[in-house]
Amino acid sequence: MAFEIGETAVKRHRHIGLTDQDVMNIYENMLLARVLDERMWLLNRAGKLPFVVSGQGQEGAQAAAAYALDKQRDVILPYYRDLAMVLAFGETPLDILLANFGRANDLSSGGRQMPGHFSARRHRIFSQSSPVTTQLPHAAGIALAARMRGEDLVTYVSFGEGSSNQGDFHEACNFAGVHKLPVIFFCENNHYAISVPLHKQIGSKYVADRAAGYGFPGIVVDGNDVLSVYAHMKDAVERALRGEGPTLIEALTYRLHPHSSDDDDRSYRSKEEVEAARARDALVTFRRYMIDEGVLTEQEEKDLRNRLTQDVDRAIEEAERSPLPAPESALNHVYADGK
Amino acid sequence: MAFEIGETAVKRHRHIGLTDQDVMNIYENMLLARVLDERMWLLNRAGKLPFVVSGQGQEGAQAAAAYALDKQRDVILPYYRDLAMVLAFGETPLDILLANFGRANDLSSGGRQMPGHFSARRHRIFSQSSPVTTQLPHAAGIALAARMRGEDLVTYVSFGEGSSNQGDFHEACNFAGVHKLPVIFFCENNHYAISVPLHKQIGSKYVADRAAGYGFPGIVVDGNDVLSVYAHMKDAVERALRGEGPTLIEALTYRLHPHSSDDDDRSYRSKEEVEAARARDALVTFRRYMIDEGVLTEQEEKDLRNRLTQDVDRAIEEAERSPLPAPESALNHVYADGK
Amino acid sequence: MSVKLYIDAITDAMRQEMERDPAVFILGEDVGVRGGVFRTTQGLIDQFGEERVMDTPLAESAIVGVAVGAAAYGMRPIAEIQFADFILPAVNQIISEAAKLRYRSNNDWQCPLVIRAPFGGGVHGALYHSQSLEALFYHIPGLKVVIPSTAYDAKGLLISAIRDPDPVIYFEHKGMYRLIKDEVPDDDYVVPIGKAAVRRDGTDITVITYGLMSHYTLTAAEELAKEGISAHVLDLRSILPLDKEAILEAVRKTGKVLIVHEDNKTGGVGAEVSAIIAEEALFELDAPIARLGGPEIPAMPFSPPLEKFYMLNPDKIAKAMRELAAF
Amino acid sequence: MSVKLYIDAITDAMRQEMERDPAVFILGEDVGVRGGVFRTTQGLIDQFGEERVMDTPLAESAIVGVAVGAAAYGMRPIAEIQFADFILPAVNQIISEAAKLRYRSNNDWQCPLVIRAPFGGGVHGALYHSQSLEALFYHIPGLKVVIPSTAYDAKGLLISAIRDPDPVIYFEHKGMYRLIKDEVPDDDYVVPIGKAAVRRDGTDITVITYGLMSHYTLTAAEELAKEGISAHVLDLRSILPLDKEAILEAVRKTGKVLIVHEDNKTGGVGAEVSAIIAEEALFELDAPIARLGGPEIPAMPFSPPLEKFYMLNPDKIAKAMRELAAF
Ligand SMILES: Cc1ncc(C[n+]2csc(CCOP(=O)(O)OP(=O)(O)O)c2C)c(N)n1
Ligand SMILES: Cc1ncc(C[n+]2csc(CCOP(=O)(O)OP(=O)(O)O)c2C)c(N)n1
Ligand SMILES: [Mg+2]
Ligand SMILES: [Mg+2]
Repeated sequence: MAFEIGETAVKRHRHIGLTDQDVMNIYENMLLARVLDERMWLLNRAGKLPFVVSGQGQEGAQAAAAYALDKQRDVILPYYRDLAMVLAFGETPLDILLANFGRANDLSSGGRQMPGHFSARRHRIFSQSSPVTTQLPHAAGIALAARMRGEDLVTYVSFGEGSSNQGDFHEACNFAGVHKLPVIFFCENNHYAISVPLHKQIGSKYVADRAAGYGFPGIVVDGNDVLSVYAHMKDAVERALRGEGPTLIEALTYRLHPHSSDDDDRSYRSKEEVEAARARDALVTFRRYMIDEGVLTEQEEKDLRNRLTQDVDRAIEEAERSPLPAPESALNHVYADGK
Repeated sequence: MAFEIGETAVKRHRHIGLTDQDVMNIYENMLLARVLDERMWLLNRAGKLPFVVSGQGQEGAQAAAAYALDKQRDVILPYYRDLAMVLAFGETPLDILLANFGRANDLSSGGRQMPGHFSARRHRIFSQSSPVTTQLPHAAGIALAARMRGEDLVTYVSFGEGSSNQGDFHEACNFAGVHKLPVIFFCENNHYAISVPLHKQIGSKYVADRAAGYGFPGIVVDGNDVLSVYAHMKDAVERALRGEGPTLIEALTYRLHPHSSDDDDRSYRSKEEVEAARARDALVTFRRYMIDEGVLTEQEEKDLRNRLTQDVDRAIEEAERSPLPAPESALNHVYADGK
Repeated sequence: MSVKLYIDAITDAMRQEMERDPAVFILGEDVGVRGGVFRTTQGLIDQFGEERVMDTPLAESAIVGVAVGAAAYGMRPIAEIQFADFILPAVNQIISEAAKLRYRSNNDWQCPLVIRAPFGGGVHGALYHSQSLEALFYHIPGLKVVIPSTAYDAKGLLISAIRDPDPVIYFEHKGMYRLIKDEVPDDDYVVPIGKAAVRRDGTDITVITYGLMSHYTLTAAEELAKEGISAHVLDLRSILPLDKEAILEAVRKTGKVLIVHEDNKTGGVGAEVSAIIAEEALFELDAPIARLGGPEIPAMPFSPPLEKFYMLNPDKIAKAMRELAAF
Repeated sequence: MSVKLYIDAITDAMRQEMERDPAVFILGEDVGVRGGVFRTTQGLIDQFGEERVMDTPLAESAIVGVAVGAAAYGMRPIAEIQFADFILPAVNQIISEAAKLRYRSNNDWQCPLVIRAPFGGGVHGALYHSQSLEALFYHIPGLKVVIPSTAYDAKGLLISAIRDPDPVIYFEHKGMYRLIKDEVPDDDYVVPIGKAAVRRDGTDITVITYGLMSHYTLTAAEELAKEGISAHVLDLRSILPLDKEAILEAVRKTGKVLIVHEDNKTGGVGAEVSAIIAEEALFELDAPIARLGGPEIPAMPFSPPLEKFYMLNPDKIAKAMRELAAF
């Protein structure tokens, strides 16, 4: 990328075609995800939620990527950290919380799946399982189906860098490469697969180095640099729509929390390392950028945070009041005829 | 490579450290494989062998690769076309024929496996299955075990370009890359996976383009250029022994026969294409090189061919006379205790 | 109506369904110009083009995984696995994804996918080109598994599978492709998934079987008829769901049951059939429930005497039937 | 002797075997500094170093495939699959390779490999962190499959598995890690693979089970004892090979059999156990062979009422036992 944060005289986001309102929208998306995520950890620590898996530290990359997609046209296959992404695609905090609380009217699964397994056909969000990387061939399949049906779209599929070591990564990338399918492979490289550090995970320096082996571009981008992620995503979307095939984008990020509420990260990384990452967090740096550029004032930011917090708190109350599924409903929908 | 066939004033093989005897050895290995392979097709067409899978067209690459390995030190995991390779590692024509005829004293499997599924522990040849590409993780595992046991060796594992699209290729390369294991991944790219041409198989131009994604070198070499294959293999072996990790070598070859005796290749490639490949065949070009360089005379070549043919014919007779396994022996060796 | 080979019935079903519904397409290895290594897709690329008869890279997990995505997005893929033995790299996509997609999304997404896989032995295919794989899947709710044994069923069940809104694994016995022929309607028709077929009426013993073994059993039954033993033969056709009523009815007919399959016995489909009978019709039985299957060895060897040792045949089946009748 | 948790018995077995034999090593995801996500390898990296307690890339087919190669070349790998549900990408390496290596090479190569996989539900793990996977493997000759239900067996069976010259899948119930504790010898000892254990002597009904369900069944049996029903309880411990003699002996004890497992019923281990009985001890039976398993749905859901609906518990088992006793 030609731009680095802080380098611009003219507002940097204008250079890449984003208005002040656009960056506000992106920031609001990031912030909502963060506020909701923080609340879920509190609920977990209070014993109200059995399990939380967190996107904190990765919202900037996700919100930027989401903003380059068309919510009516594209299909996303997010992974469990993509809270900001699915909120951008129309899920509400209530939807997320209903899933976390395992309630009957959980949009993604009727309380069947663990939290973080996003799905909503109405929002063009494909259903995810837990074995990692299985969604990558699906992204190719949806792109293929769309092409056969004469629909122009992009499929966006995300995954961690650890998951890029599964065979399905290879098979899906190659399939998409051979058929020049409009798929964006978005790797959120947060440098750990649970406890395993990057150098024990991948033989190369970057996951993006693998794209050449499938005949399409592989791009490494600072995942905390919201505008840079957006610009690369936009290029990739245009490339896909022009029929030129897939792009692999690797966003370098960091996971600020333990792997999940069941994890304890002290055995495998230092407090200092985490603190250093907190300083680079897009929630901090992009906020500063917006304030520096005069897109947002401290007060506006505070008001926004309050409003979002209130929205989330209301959603928590509603989710908690919401009924659990009936036990026998476990038998439904194994097959189309209900049996 | 700096050398091209025909370009040298001084004998080209001397440049890369090979004596006249060395190239004679390589040529004899190639020729034996060819003679044996041709005989097996005849036996198939005569209704004596139910199935043949052929290495014809790939012997040059195989024999060159084999010559760079140490038969007492290294372990090979060949694939079904690697007839020249396993002959170099000590299998005899009789061993091959006993397997093809499904005889009791078939070294590889006691008549259990289809032809082409090489195995012989005494020759440091690992056992192969039919689902392609499963041998790549094994090659990494043997290299790892050797390292843990304090043995210096190289594992050589070969496979077709079609097979490089399986998930196991990716997982094995990455594992070997992370641990810098002494594995040589040798891709015999004969441009077809049965009927599927290269451009429908892989998104990139070369399979070797994938090595960068695992952090080790990927090399493309003309598989008919015996000396070039040898030189690259030698480098890769030295690199592996120095502890610098794997190399992926892609030898560009061509399969002169149909995929197997069950295949008919006329539906997917032209006679002209096959004829053109016959002219580039290492059996033709390397023979010409040796004669041109005065390493071999026409008469010596003829004598050699006769001798090898007689050896093979004797082996055929012996194999045919050899007993079939006893039916109940099918029950043996499911577990170590025989049960 | 005309007499057709089993293999031609399969091709017919695909052709007619592709003509009827533009959402139907085929993907797999060598399905295009090669027409499949067994020639089941012969001619289809000429009629429907290379997009709808798609040669894929050699990657079974992608073949199934891509098909799952396409199925969810409105297509009706038929994924061909070249040999059933090579379905194993795709097991995660089949069991974790295809089988669970509707359930896990609470009916929001669906997966109308057919996986065709040639299975079975007796063709000198050795350890990895002969296996019966149905036992790995008949345990998995969310899947359907069918195994036709006649050309009529091959066409009718494949049409049912293609129209089914859920994933169906269609195992076709490669030894039957050119061995079996029978009357097949030219038009379209369906054989419902989940219904077994009585192949022979009899009064002394009941044999429950499927696939190539149905034919071997019928041959054995003719042999036994000459000896005065009357065998009732039920062909399961669907392995998941099993036709429980037909099984129990067949048991009641004779009170003596033999279950026969090519696959090895332990944990095979015969185990579940036997368990259903022992659970629901125990007091109808006049003899222990017998099972006859392949031996407990990893797979069928290559060498003719070994392969013959593994494979059931009418003689081995007749022997087991005689023993049961004599009980 | 000391009272140990099930999980600590597992760790002990690994530690002692690694001390005894330098060929033994562990590979898997997060087994190193993290000590495993369940803490089964806690402390081992400090004692044995990162080569023998090896964190691998997130790639199950490689974990098993690399282990197959290492096992063939003189090592004794213990491959950890983080959750049994994630064994599916490795199925090809397990079934095509590990299970068949000795057989296909006519005893020339071997594969002394242990695959450890935490399985089972009731831990809010939902569809993909709760499954029972044993039915996919108990059909495969060449493999052995064990499922310990006590700390004593956990250690003794794991030592047996590590010393076994053939591949063994070792399923450990994650719900039992910190729930179950019992007397475990400090020294090394083995529990032989292929031997079931009578957990309770009884005269009215026989329950055959394994894993966590052994405990639930014993709880149910105590309940029934108060009602005057005496239950005989057999814990299979090995799923492949099954202990046929012990099964038949347990049947003969009471003539009434219930088979209980957490996994769904169709095609589960109970099917084979039932079929063995129906084949070899039919006339010992005074009642139909009953089976109790999970419902026929793809897996166990997350939400507490749904998970509870899926999981068996002592009450559900007691109910089935009462029905059988009353037959
Ligand atoms: C096939 C499979 N194996 C193991 C797991 C257990 N697991 C869940 S997340 C995870 C680490 C994923 O790391 P990465 O892909 O880098 O994503 P991150 O969590 O770091 O965002 C593991 C090992 C799984 N879900 N699926
Ligand atoms: C997993 C798997 N799928 C399918 C097959 C069937 N098959 C055998 S060889 C082959 C083509 C292999 O092509 P390539 O790897 O290029 O090797 P080549 O035969 O061209 O040398 C196929 C599809 C197989 N053996 N294994
Ligand atoms: Mg990560
Ligand atoms: Mg090829």
